[in-house]
Amino acid sequence: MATPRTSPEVGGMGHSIKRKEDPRFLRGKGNYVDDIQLPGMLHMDIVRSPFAHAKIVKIDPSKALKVPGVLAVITGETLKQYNLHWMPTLMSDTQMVLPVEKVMYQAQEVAAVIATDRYAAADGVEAVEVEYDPLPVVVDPFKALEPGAPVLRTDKPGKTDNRIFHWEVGDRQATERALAASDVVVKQDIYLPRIHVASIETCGCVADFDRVRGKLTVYMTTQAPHAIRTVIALVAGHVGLSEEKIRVVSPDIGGGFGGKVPVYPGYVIAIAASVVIGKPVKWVEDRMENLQADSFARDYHMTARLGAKKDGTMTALEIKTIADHGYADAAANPSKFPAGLFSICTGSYGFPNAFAEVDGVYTNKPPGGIAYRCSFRVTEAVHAIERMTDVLAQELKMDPADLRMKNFIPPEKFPYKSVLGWEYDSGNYPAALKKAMDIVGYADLRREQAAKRKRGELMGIGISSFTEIVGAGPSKQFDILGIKMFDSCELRVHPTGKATARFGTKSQGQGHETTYAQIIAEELGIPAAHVEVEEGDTDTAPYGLGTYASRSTPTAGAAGAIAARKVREKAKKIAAHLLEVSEDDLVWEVGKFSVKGAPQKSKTIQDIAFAAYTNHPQGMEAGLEAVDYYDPPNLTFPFGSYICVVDIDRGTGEVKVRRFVAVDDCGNIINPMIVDGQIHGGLTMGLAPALFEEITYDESGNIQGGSFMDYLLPTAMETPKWETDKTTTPSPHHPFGAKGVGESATVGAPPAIANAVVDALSHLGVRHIDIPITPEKVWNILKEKGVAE
Amino acid sequence: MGKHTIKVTVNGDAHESEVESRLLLVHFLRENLRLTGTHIGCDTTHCGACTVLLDGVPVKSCTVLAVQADGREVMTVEGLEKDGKLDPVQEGFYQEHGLQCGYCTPGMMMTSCALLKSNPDPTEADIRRAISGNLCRCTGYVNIVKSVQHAAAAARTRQQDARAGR
Amino acid sequence: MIPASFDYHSPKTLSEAIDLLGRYPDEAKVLSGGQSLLPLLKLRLGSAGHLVDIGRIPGLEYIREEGGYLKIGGRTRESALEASDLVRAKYPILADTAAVIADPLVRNMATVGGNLAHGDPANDHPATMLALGAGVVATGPKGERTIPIDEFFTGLFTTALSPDEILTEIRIPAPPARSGGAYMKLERKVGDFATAAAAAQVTLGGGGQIERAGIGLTNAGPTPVRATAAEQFLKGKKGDAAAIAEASRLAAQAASPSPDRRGAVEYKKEMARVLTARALAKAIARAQGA
Amino acid sequence: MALEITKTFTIDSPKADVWKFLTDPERVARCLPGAAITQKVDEKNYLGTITVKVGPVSASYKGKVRFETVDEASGTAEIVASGQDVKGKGGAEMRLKSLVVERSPGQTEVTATSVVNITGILAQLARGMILVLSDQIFQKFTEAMRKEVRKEGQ
Repeated sequence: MATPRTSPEVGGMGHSIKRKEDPRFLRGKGNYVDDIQLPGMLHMDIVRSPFAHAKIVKIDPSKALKVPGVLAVITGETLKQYNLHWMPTLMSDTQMVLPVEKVMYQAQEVAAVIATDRYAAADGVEAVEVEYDPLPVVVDPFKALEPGAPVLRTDKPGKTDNRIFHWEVGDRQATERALAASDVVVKQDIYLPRIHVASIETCGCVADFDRVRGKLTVYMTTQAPHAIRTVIALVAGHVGLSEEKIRVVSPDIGGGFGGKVPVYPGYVIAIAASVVIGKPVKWVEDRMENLQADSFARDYHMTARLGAKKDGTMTALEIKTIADHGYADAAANPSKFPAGLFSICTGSYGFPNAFAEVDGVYTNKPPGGIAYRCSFRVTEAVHAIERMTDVLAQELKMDPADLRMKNFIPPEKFPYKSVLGWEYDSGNYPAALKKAMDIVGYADLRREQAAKRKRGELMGIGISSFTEIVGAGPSKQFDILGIKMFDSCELRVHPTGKATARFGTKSQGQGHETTYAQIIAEELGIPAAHVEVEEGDTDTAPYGLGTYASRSTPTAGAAGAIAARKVREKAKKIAAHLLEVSEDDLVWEVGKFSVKGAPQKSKTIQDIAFAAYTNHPQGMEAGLEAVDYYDPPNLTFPFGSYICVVDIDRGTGEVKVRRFVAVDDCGNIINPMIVDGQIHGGLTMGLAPALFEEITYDESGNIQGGSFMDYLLPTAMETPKWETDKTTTPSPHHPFGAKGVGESATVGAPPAIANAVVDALSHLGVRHIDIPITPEKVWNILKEKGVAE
Repeated sequence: MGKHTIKVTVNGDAHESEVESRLLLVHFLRENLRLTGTHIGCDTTHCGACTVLLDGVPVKSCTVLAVQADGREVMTVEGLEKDGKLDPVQEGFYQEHGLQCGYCTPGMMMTSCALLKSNPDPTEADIRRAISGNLCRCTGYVNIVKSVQHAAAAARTRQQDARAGR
Repeated sequence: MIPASFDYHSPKTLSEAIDLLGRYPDEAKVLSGGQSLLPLLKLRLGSAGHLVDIGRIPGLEYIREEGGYLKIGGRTRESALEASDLVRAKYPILADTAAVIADPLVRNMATVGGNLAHGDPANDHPATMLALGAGVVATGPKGERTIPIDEFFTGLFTTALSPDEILTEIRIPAPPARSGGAYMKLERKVGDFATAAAAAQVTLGGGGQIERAGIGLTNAGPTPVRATAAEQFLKGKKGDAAAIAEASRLAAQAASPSPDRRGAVEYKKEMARVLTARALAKAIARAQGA
Repeated sequence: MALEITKTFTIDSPKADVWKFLTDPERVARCLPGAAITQKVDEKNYLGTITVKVGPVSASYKGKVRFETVDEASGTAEIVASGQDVKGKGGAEMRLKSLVVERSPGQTEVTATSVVNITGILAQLARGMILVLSDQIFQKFTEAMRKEVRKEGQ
């Protein structure tokens, strides 16, 4: 990015100003859901099923009701009276709030205990007696598709199998022909395991129904408060909750990463309890509930075929996927995209032919299919193509960097229409890879590797040159339950020249209070310090679809810029009036309008704001404010090249990430400090599933990895010192050329790490290892190849 | 069952409360004293979001009983700022962007404070080791390491200034 | 996650604590650092009617050499062990061990006595104490008795302590000259229990041959494992690569680990071998330098 | 999680005594540490409880015992015991198949296969422990069984 246009005092784009949200967090004065304490507030705790699939024979609350402090036990039968025992998912599927007939996964909600404090509620949970009659458990999605497999969704009339959806994109026949005509075709099964975002704050809410006013206020850990309000109105409209009487407040959020987009049963039960009892009800998950019952990510079983000419030119790509969604499709994709944006799977390469298909499957696992800090299913797509590129390089005995350079969509071809239908807005892939190779010292590393191999030491170098697709999205294609995926800003400039800007998104650590203020500062010259940003309260903020899929800057950020430009338009009229010149005679420079050729004659935005309330032209409305609902013309396509260097312990199979260089291109940057922070965090959430995190199930449906004892979040000791750099290719269609960055690194890092490990072992004939690459997996290979210590 | 009267000094203020035996220190701080800066993240002693100083030593307050703190001193994030001046650790986290969502931050800072007390000039390896009982999901730790280094330098400067009578 | 109700006692003297344990024979549990016990209670996997906190009894936290032994008070915190100059200089195997138990914050509460008395074969001190040939001092209504570490671990989560006894001290024979030890642990991440770990303590003779070797394995069976065949084999051998290889092979044979997410049986046994070899090599190097 | 353990052992008792034992749930329960039959529903169905304790960890299950197969001619008996943790934390099912063969007069060989399936929190957190425990319980059971069969036979 070029030098900032604004002064440090104004703090517009390109300034690493310190974060406006930090003072409260640093003093322990954040306001997270569990910090909210309302008069008379009750606590809710949830009875969960130890069985993955079982009929509910009987729920006996009598002992629980005798526990001191326990006031009520809510069951599916209670909710059934109000027809609230089922609810829709964001993917137009249905899921239980509380079961009436059977449970479908281990840790599913079975009943809720309402008590005067959380200790009593926990005691009550233990005292609720539930009798189950276990049913056959289906955990393997391939077995779930076999004829004769037990049909899990017996609630769906006429459902005779466990298939949820079939989705495909591209030309199947043409791709098949192109593969047949290729000089070389490599094929690989690639599994991206089930993982969980595990934000350090779990999910929860405080539901507060005011019987007198008939108003429901819900403080909720949600990334999308407005959409949630609409969902509540749709689900509970029939019991009298009307949208204008519902206020959803998303307070400070301790990390979201996609896990706080869905509506969880706990929220609905707490709301129902508050409405019925007439008191505030707090529900906050513990960590095991969070890992075991909240929406998971990934769980994609992919089989990819990649065809190429002898010289390495890629000719065709085909990926077939079985997607394990658990017992309900509770993904949070745009509604028309059951497999999200998986069709970005042609990646950074110019494929003439491609075909992808995904089949969604029901199993006895928690529902989901949400993102894990990535745009919808983009990590899966990028992992597939970046792994396959290395598999092909190995087959052709080509250097993986050379193979990438050969197949990159050339910079001059942008905007580029991909064979699977996307119009990539901009890109310069060779520049990013070249920069990463220079920083890491690629040629030297290859020499070091060769020398080490002679000594029997194992080191590997892995590249990932990913393309992301974020900023959903244009209303012609993108909606959630019919609501178009625009986002919004409402900007008010006050008489003294300070501003309040409200947005439809919701920060969970991304620093919107700072970066949005910088956007306004850039556009209006009002210092960022004097722009107050508000989000997350549906009573005050304009409607928006929320923060996930790296959409805030591409959509709401754009709305902020456009709203500011609307304000500037009006300001220009006022300035013309004040300076007694025609609007055409005015020029704008940061923070002021001045008369062409007479720069001493000018009015600052502060002068103009004051005039807007005190001396506005007759016939013009007073005030200085604007609203923008921004409908992006296209998505944005951030990209980057990552290079990872690993060393492998031949005795234990441990993988040590020695270096990791990340060159990112997210277009124009609002706050470089924050962007670096986003990349560091994203890289760590890329490292995590690459080497550590995984949720599995045994044949009885028992979750493995359901606590932090076995779900392994990397600490500072496992995390390398990330090295970051940038290239800048502005988005041509975004108002200030930005692209979104929060998730690029999560998407790009896993294949770089996997490629590095495979590279370390490639001379032994190893071609692929599924993530997470655990020491045991590596050791098994070392042993099989006869090189274990 | 089993109530106990405990006297705990928290951030310099003496508190006397009657608590149940099983009350966890973190709940005592958050709910009885309404000091909600100390967070809960995992319940199984893995995440460190609940870290407080107990007699100056960082511990996970979700795995300490309130009764165990009887007669002892607890310091939480709310006690870091003195006379309107941020602690060097708070200043370091602010300057080096050592926090994002802010949820792990109080625990991370309490651990860092204790580290700097015992080791005023820690290496990067020392810092990484010291904070390895505190999980952060947002920052990737790079800027947290820088924040602690920043704090170490600032604390040294403050001490020198104090010695020089400035 | 909230524990079920219990009553809490904070005796000021050892005898008061022992009385309490005797008063509630089936219900009372000793609360030392609480870093294993409280999570169990919070998960409601276990229950206790009474917790007897030994944290307010003076004189249970110390590390000192006395009468040919290193004596560690039962309530000595892991962090104290880790920071002790005496331990670092003379008992590096203990410093190695303390440094890899759970994480630094847990080590500020967790105690050496608790780590042993919990009887968890996944804990780290048992293997080290086996390698060192330690003795465990139990204090009960009839006074003190010393239990040799080899007799201490009687089963999964069970020890030779009677319900009314408290582990008050660990006694480690002071190593002769030319002794060295090391503890090597493979863990999936900081804070995890060992996939496998090995403790090795050796004493070399004047000619460099091994006079005594102690080898203990962590998480290698229902109880902590002492690799006696390997120890026997090493006696009188020069600590060269061949001897280390054979001893570590023998040590792995003594392991009967359970499969879990850390690894299959074969992997864990092989890791016992690899880590024993590494621990032995380091122990011998330290002994040579001592 | 299903754990299968098979043990073959010889008892110095006639086959008839062994058979009598294996088809009497009350006696079988007596040999299982912590187990008890609380009610006989009919010839093939019983209700019972079992408490398993390992150090600080304990779990109590309440459930049913059912004879699936009782075929004296082939010497095969199959008992299924299934129960739920009284605090709602999980379930356990044990399928015990026994094959009883007379090796010589007064010498009976028993091949017992137990398949234990555990669901819930113990299966999440304590897989290794369950393995060790199942083995220990089975070991104790077979030891107690020898004594019990001989005692009754005398």
